[in-house]
Amino acid sequence: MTENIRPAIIVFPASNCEKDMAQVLQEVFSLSPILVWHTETHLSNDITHVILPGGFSFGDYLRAGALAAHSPIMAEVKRLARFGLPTLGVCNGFQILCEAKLLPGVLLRNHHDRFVCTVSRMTWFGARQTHVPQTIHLPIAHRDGRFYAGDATIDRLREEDGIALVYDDADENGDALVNGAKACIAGIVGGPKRNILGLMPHPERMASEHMLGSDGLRILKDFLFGQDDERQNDCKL
Amino acid sequence: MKDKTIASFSTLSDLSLTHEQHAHEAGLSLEEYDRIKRLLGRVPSKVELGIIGAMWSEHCSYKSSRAHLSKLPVSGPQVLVGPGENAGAIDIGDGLAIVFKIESHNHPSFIEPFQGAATGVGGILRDIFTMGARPFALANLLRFGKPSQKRVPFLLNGVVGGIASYGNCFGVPTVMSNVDFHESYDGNNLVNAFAIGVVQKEDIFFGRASGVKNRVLYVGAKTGRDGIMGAVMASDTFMEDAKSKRPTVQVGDPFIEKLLLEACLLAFKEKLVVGVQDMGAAGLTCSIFEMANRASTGLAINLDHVPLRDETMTAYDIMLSESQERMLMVVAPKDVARLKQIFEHFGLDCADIGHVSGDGIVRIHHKGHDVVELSATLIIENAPRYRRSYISEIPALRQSIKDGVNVDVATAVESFKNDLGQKDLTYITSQFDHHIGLATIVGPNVADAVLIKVPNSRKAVALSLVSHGKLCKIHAMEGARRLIFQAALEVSTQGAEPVGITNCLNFGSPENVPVMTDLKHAIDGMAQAATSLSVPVVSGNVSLYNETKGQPILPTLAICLVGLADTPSCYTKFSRAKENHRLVLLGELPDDYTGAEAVIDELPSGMSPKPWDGDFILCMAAILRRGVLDDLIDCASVVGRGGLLLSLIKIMAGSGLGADLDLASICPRDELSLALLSEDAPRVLLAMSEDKFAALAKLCENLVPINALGRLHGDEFAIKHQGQIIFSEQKNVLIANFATSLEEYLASH
Amino acid sequence: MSKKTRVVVTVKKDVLDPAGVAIKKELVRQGLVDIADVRVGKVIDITFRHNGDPQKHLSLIKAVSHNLLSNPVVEDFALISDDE
Amino acid sequence: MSKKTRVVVTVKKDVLDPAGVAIKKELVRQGLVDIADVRVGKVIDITFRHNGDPQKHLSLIKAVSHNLLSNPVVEDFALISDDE
Ligand SMILES: Nc1ncnc2c1ncn2[C@@H]1O[C@H](COP(=O)(O)OP(=O)(O)O)[C@@H](O)[C@H]1O
Ligand SMILES: [Mg+2]
Repeated sequence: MTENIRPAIIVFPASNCEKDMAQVLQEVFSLSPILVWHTETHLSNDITHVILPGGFSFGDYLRAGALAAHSPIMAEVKRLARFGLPTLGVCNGFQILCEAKLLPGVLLRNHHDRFVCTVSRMTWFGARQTHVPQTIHLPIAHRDGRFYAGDATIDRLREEDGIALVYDDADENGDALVNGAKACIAGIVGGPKRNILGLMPHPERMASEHMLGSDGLRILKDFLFGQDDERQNDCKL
Repeated sequence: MKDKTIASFSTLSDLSLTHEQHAHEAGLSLEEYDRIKRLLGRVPSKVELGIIGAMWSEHCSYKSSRAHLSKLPVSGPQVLVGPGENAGAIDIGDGLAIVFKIESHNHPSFIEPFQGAATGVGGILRDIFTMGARPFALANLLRFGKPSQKRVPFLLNGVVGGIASYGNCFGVPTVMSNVDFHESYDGNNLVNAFAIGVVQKEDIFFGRASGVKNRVLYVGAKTGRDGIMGAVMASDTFMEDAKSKRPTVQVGDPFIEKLLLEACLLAFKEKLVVGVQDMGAAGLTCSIFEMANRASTGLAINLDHVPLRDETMTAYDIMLSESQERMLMVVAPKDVARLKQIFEHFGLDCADIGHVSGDGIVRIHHKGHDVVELSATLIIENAPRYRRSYISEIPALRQSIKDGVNVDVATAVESFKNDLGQKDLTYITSQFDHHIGLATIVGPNVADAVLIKVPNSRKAVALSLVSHGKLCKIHAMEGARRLIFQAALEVSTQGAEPVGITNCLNFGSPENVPVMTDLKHAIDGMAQAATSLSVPVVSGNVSLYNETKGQPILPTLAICLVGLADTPSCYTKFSRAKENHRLVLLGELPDDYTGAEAVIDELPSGMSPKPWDGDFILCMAAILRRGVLDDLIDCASVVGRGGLLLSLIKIMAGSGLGADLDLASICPRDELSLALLSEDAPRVLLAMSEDKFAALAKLCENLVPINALGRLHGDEFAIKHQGQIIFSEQKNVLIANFATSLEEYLASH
Repeated sequence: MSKKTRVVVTVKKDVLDPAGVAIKKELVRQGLVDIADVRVGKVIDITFRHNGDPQKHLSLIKAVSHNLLSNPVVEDFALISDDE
Repeated sequence: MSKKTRVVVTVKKDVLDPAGVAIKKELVRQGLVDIADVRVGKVIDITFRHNGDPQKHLSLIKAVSHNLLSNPVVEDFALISDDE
């Protein structure tokens, strides 16, 4: 099942989670991802998945993800994503997807104005495949993680099952306690085939029992295989 | 060279100032100025004076501490690089080495806490990756003034924000913080940053400008007017107002640093580099002179090629700027083109600014003038060495202060509530990414020592970062010894064997006899303890003149001890303590209060702590390691500041359980407070399942006392003596006090 | 000779601005009790070399202000040009 | 009626502004090749309720601009007052 899968991980200046992601794809899924520098303009034809990793591309200067969204490689990423290629943005990658307008909304400075690194409880609704809500725990690490979009956009996301992941703990307005994200949104899905997924938490940091936990596997499996069954046998760990 | 006319130099000087005034500006005393004239046989130029002033500053020359530091044990079979290089390196087997150091950035962090702390992190990271190692963890030790002081929240938020912004962006986990508050830091907060990296043993790089005719490359960010004469500033006390001593503040750019890391590691991997050093304190000056001196070579440098932010900068500015994220590399001429390609790929400057010469002379050229002509060796090897006065007599050890001190448990609990140094640090540590790298096995606040997997290796390192200013103030030598002993016990609770130490000596002015006395004794104590455990000290930093208006800080020796764990699947965590686990105390019973947090401020002067025995510590550490590796022990806390009581609270907070104790097994009724609050004996509190106790007791037999105190259970914290309740409190009340007040306190200011 | 353009980027009215909220709180505490609102935005000061074409610059700057310097989902921008 | 004051906070001339450097690079890439320099600062827009005393406000704002809104170690500030 994995032999046809060939993910590309895009590396921007000061991306810093690309190695973690590559390690998990290799060790847990036996995949051979390739790393692609942001100045490239073309992705080879055998690429089946594109991942924008976490980090601080361009130092988060101006706005998180804004400068990276204008990188040369992003024209190609946009073209393929709009064509239906599975595309995942994690943390800074999510910010880039929004700045590149591949996903609606924007990620603003956390409401408490601080960076926050913790493990949060969330509900996962699925991306390429929707399913019954599942409670999972995932680590977050960001300063600009407050998802924001206008009410009309949020309504549309709700109607189209575009909200893939929400934080469980809300304030009185229904926004996330941990960072102020509107409607507790931690991840959204879009694109012609529900193929573009943006997430603030880091699934790659919880991809084995030897790490913080393994809940991230559900999300990675959905993204890689388009389904979320307990495919334990396909994974080494 | 000597016959070169003085006139050609003095034309470059600002004629409105006398030479003496120039010397003063450069931070040199008149005697030092005369020494320079004698050494050179002529009057130095203004640029030369600036250079020598920086090189001879306390910060760069260690003129007050060097003589004493030579007592530290620095070698051992596993030591690959000891003090003298950018960082120390230890062989961890499998062809790998770990490289680590701790560095202070105290003065800059007081003037501008955010940038000061951020650039402190940047500096220590460069010290690690200049050695060729990829950094994989950061830690920090922070000291602030008393909590009620108005500037403290501003300083704390600034420092924490600065560390977060730099470390998080650079992409290395910040795995541990040691934070405390005391009025002696009111005018001098401390920021000590630690970093550790890993490298293939044979790929370690050194800061040496070897190979005549090799080229000198400047790589990284451009040079601006940042922090000119920062090294001199860091070698002075603060007078009335820190504002009067403000060079342009250095601003850190972690984005550039991350690119510099990747570019340098790529250049190293392609074996394109002969020698390399980062530009830290005293910038270009320090790297040029140190690299030349280490290789006994000279360098010919043309400043016209240095990439500048502002073209109007003078030679003096360029030589003394402390702009961040820059490195000096010595490379073979044939490799220059490829190196330029690499740095360009990462969007960084890379300029060929000169070459290595065989005559030992550093010649610097700027806009048609030769502005410097100095022998590197002459300047460095002839830096002044001061034998600052100190009192050699060590305060007598062992004076019991058991009698007359009376603390009841309830009062002690109450006092901990007000002591922010004892609080849970989640407010701070949650602002640092401590998960990145997938290597954090035991992270911040969940055990005494953290445990981090070494990338590309099966092994892990355990880190313990400790300091105890109040105890070192009472008795610097025993205070220093205990820090190393405590740290050794802490890494042992993660199943790790101590392999190396780095340290930061943060003290007041060495010209102040009591301060110099403490400094000397602290180094001696560190040397004794490290020797008795056979753990080498491989790197460190000295930060002196931390005083304001004649008031020095507490003698703050920060020890970071690194342990190596071969089997990182065995470890302890507070949260691994489970309902009905036994609480077990390992170690001797204290018989006095010296150094105990609960009473330390009220101690009569001249008291001294009981000396801990190195052999006993070795024995305890070995038992702990065995107990952890045999999976007998789930949770451990080395009894330190706050005594047994604080260790109990930590375990309750981490496990969410109450505790039911009867202390009759370890002390008579009237010594309950002593047992709970004293810090005077090496002890470790453990939680473990009932059925494993016998096996641990067997390990301890005839070596280390072991006593069962009770069990973890329910919602209450109850201390009994022969069944009679002495103190009880809802565990949630205790935990809440321990866990939240740092954040609440800051919010309320 | 040289020409400066200032791009002022402000946060749209109904978007929470945590820095503004924090500053307002502190200003009120320091005695500025009449404050109705505080909003924090960005300025980007762009200096050109003397020899460029001012008209061309202005239209280019408008374009980048819209698609790079501000994010229209949450921000507005204004240009202030200023000869020296 | 209401009164607005704008405080513009900019990074001091000799102090490195990494954000400005990064933005400049991108603007040059996008065709603004004549750019000499880009610096990023902050604007803080303070709106007062109608009934305050403008003179008093101004002097208070000056004071807080110096020690709260800007960091005098690395930043300068300027006030722009503006009646609506
Ligand atoms: N307290 C100490 N213990 C051991 N080694 C020390 C100590 N202080 C300084 N050193 C060593 O002296 C050398 C110079 O240190 P330092 O001036 O801090 O370097 P840098 O130029 O990176 O700031 C380093 O090799 C350092 O490890
Ligand atoms: Mg160094």
